[in-house]
Amino acid sequence: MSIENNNEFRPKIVAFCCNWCSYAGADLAGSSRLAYPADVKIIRVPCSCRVNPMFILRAFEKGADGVILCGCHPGDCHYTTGNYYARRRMTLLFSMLDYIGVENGRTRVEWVSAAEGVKFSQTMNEFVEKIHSLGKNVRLGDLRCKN
Amino acid sequence: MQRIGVFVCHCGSNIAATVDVKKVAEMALLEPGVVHAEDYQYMCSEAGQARIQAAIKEKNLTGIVVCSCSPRMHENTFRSAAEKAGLNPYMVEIANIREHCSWIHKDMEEATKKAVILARAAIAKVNLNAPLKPGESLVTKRALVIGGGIAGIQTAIDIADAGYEVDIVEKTPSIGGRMSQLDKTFPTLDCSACILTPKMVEAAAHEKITIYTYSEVEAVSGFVGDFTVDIRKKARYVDSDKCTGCGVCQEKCPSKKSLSEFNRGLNTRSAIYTPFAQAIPNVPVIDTDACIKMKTGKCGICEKVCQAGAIDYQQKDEIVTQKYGAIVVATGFDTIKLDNYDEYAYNQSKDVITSLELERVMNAAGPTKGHLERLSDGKHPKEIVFIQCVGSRCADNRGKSYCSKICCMYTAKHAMLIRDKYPDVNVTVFYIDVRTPGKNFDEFYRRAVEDYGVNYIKGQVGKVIPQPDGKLLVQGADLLDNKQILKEADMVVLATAIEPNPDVRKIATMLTASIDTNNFLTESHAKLRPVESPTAGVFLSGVCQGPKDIPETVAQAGAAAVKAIGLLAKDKLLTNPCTAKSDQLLCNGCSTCANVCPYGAISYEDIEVNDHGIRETRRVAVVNSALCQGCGACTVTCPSGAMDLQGFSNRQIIAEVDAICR
Amino acid sequence: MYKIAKENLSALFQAIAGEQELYLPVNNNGQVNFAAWTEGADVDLDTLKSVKSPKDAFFPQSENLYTVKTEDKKLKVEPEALKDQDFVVFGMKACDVKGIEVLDKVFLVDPVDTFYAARRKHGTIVVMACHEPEETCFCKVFGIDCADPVADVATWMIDGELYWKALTEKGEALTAKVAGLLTDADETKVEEEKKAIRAIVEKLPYSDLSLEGWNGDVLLEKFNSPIWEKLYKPCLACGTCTFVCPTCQCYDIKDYNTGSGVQRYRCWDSCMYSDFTMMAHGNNRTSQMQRFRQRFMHKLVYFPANNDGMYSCVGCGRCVEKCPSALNIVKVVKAFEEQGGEN
Amino acid sequence: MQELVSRAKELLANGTVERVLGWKAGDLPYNPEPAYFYVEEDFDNFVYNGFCGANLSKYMIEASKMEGKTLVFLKPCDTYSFNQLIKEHRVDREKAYIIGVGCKGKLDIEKAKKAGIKGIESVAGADMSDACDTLTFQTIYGEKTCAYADVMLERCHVCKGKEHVISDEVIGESNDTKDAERFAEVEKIEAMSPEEKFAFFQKELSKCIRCNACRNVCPACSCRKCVFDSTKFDSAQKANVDSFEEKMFHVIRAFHVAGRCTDCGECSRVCPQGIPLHLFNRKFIKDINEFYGEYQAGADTDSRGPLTNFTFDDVEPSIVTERG
Repeated sequence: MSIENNNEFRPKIVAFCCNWCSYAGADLAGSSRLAYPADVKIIRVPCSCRVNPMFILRAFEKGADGVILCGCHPGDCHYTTGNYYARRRMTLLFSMLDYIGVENGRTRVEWVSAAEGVKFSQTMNEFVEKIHSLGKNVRLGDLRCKN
Repeated sequence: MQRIGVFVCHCGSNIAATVDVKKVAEMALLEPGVVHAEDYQYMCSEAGQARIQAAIKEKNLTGIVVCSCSPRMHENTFRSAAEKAGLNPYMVEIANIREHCSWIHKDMEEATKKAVILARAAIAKVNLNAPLKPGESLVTKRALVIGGGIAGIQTAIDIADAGYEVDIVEKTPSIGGRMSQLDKTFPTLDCSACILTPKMVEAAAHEKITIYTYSEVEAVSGFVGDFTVDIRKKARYVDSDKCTGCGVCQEKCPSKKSLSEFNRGLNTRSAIYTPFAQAIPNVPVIDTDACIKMKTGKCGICEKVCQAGAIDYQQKDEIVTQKYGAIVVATGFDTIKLDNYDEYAYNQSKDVITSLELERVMNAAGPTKGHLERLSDGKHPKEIVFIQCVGSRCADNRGKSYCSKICCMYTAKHAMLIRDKYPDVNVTVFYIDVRTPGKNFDEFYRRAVEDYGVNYIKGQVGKVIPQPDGKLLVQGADLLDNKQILKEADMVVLATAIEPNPDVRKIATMLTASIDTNNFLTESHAKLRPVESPTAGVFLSGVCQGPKDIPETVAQAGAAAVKAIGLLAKDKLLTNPCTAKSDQLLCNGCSTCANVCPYGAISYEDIEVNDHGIRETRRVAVVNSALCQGCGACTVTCPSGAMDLQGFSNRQIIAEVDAICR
Repeated sequence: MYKIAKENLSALFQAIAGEQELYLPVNNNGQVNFAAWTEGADVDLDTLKSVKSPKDAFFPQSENLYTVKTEDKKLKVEPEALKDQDFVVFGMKACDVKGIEVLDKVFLVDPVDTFYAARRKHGTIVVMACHEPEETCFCKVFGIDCADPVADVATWMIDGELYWKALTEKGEALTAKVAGLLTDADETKVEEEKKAIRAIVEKLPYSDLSLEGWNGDVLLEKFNSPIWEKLYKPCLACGTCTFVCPTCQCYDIKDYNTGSGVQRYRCWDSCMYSDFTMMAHGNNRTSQMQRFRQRFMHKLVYFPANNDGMYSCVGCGRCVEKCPSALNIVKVVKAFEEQGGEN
Repeated sequence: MQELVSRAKELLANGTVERVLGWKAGDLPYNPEPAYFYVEEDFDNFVYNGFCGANLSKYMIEASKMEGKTLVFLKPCDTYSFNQLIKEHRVDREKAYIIGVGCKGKLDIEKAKKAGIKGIESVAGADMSDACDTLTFQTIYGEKTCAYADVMLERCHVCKGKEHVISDEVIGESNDTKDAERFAEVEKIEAMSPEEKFAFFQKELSKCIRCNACRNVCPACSCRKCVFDSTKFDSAQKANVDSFEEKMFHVIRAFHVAGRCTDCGECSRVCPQGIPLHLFNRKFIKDINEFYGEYQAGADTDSRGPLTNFTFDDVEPSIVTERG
């Protein structure tokens, strides 16, 4: 991806990654030199179940264009059950955002294990592409943060 | 306000080739709270760490951010470096500008921009960090093993050999478990009792081991290192100290019609009984449901014949309360009930038996004294059909979805033993697959087929129909020849699925250990922590965790013992300080958090609060930091935001979000 | 006195809005509130009361005070500009106008609230007589004549015609601007309308409410009355009464983190809220009874004690209609009246 | 109503309860308020009619802290809220004597006013002894009538039924007022394009004045301190400065009560701006039913709520995208 064109839309993307699987998966993507756009910034959380829907709304409020949550595959959670709760919470939250008219591609959950560097990189590439196709987030931000 | 130092690592050229590290340091200096920023070749080197320590001291830093490789690499390095310089290790945050930045981006400007933002997020977080201190808890140097089968015995011996006190709690009157019911063991065909009995004796004789038979765990409280357990010693009505184990009482007991549990109900025992000859302890118990004295008040023969005067009809259940540092669950298994499998006529014909019943039939101490005979008429069978996977690998919900793992091998064993001892008996095995992945397992199975002429048919049996002449008509399919098979058999043996002992559910609840849909106890990690329960201080031994054969069970028993020993060897436990914490003034006491806690770390207390002048008693959540592992599930489920996670607090994560999005 | 046919009102609004901002009652998804006029707005002059009072034309629910921007480690403060353009608020009722008078007593006395003062200076109020007062109205109790309202311009809607009378210089100026759309009228019909309205007001159930005994002299007696303990019980501690009220003037000042700085803004607060006047040590009123009592003591005792007997209630009846628990100031006054003998 | 009064007096007299929580007649024909009754004379202005919409379950949180038992009158739908509060340890079952009262549908006076009925002096046809099919208003501007159902609260059109899920005794008959599909409105919105959905909620929510009536009346929103009143979450706001905030508030509020909301409809009843707030909660309920199996919060006091539960093969969040 080039940044030569200054007018090009550069999305802000927040990726919450659980410490045990997905953060390690992102590390593996790094050590395997599997590129994905610099628009993605990762926040480390202990478990996908630590991610409060409020964090996701907060990201959008402050100007994020996309938010993705990555955790251990169901059944592999370091804390046994965390991602099962995260899965339900996110399903309902995303459904609600869709319901109030926020483009449903702006949020995503992906299960990425510590061994899936390739999947992590691919997922991020796909997600950035999706956000590019949706364009700037105008429906869920606070205008005061936009100047 | 924090005084933050930022240290940007070149990592040789790993970072510096793509990220303008000087620029990152320069930009970091503009962030709130940052009073120092520098870059260096290798921050993780001795020299790099020395620079960090010098800056901490010189500039009175209250927090640091290291922009370097993944925290999974060097977080601990930098934490201990900081600690040595007098900074709380939890005031260190890492901005991962290598794996998450320099290694995946090529454009220097772009990578630098991102590195600046990642540093900014880490700075925003550390601005809100608070010093954390790992808690300490003392370890009680005693282990509890629940279950006295081979798994429990082995675990107990291993722990005791390491020098720690161990208590075994066994529900039945004797230790020994399922293995004591087996006749021979695969793939070596040695006698089960011959290898088990010495272990039982060893356990009983071990000075560090206390055995509570005919006892059950009644209540568990506490946490890793400091469990308190109530054990109910059920009344035996026989004084263990006085009893000499002579056995006269059992001989003279007039009530002899109770079905023998040990022999799977295939014969009977007396009301006062030991389950089997080699029972440990060799002290009988009185079955109050069968005892005439207990029921009518008349009889009392055992009391009269007991020379030792050990019979005590007045004995009461006794509760023993004991503290433990570690608990090993070794509750084992049973075969499933076959009520859902009418087609195999188990309930209609005495000659349709389970494999475990066959073990008793084949055993010299069993109901037929080891003679292979039909239980209906005592006749010698000529034709025996084995049916595999009865209730295992079941797609519908009649049986179990999993493979019981041991059936293929013990069926080969049975077939071989029968063919060896009674060459006149034809043995046919209906199977779905034969699974023999173990040392010498496939060789063993091939011997059954090739050397002993056991007839293996790939296919399932649809129905077993008892015939008027006492024979059993077996309707099956041969999938390889693609034909229906009708076979007359004298006996049918069902390789019945095994399931965890039903009592395990109660025990798991008491231990707050998680359990899966099949009632197997869940391990902490399927691959990397297979003998640890997610509940700290609780370990898993044997089939309670999943189907296993004897060598695997013993291996896991040893592994569980080692884990327990590792815990008991410590005097104190340092607890992860990144634990959940409930704000008592915000807590509603609604119990939602406890519902999602996988560790049972949250309890509720009624406490007196002073909420801005309102004094009242409130039910509030209390987190046991020794149990909490810091996943954060509770923080999100808490509607009032009372529950927060130290080290990953709401405000910290929000600060990171804000820093990234700005 | 002028008049204009109802069907020509949109031309009138267009004319006013062409020159300055115009706020008037607009129906949005079934609810009538004051909003800026735009082409095609569903203007509703028939609904007697807007949900929120029109006080936000002068005292908005939230407004920025200043913005702080960070530049490196320096801060730059940018004060919010004061209102410097004229605007018109059309369709306020007599009670609403009286509400503004109450706000004036708070915001225009020293220290003058510059944001409010600027809006008052630039705002022209066109008031409308209440054609069909409702059972929740009790403006008469406060000496307000909804039949003959007073503001910059007074209007009456009679048989499809809006009668228009400028009462102040601002009113004259506005009238001059739209003179082309108005025609001359005599006052006969208006006088009849006034009589009719007054006759209805006499019949309203709350019109005979007595505020006797509500003044600064009875402060402690009222404050310590055990009645409050009974009265507040159904109160849910929401802010509905406060936010629909034309006279409630409490606000909170807060900072919003924009990522690149801070916006300091103020917004309406409610004395019913548990965090009202929250300070470092906590709240000075810790129970809902105290908060509930505060609201009515303020309106009926403290305010008149400090403002020559002027109550900070105008009898618009919005709280009567909107309270989720059916509590309201009338019930409070009546409860004290009933218990009068016992106190 | 007389039966309620005499039974309440009896229970007060024999010491079973210390106080009675019911409704007191207001000063207008349609504004009764929740009230406590302690002695016989208090009952002079006891009322129970079509205007007694308030769900008294939430008041039981405070009543549970008082000495002795409180008699509370609960309508069928209110009992779900009470059960849910038991589950969350917010009320004490032992402190409550519950009389389930019959319900013939509750009224929303706003609807009558919107239909042009003003200057109301009296209302007939809303008593429990009435058939509750027509309402007659005497007003300053003459007599007006309208169909009872036309003035009924939204929730009564999708009534959960006549059964009290918890009570010590039941007095009075109920009418079956359900005449609409519970999820019809939600489905209508779901069928819209993202632009239409956005416009719909933008328009509705722009009316919000953040008075917090919806939150404060909600039996599920029973937090001692709401996250929106706490400075801890950095979410404290008292007014909507930006259209984002009203969305944030209502989405988070709905999420916080997801799986706990019994759909009692109080939020929509009390909203001074007539925002159909139940559309948020009901969307979650519909999703929960579809994704995780039918669940009615408050139907019992011990089952696990859908958000504190899971199955291994729950749907993935991507279902939202796949659904289109």
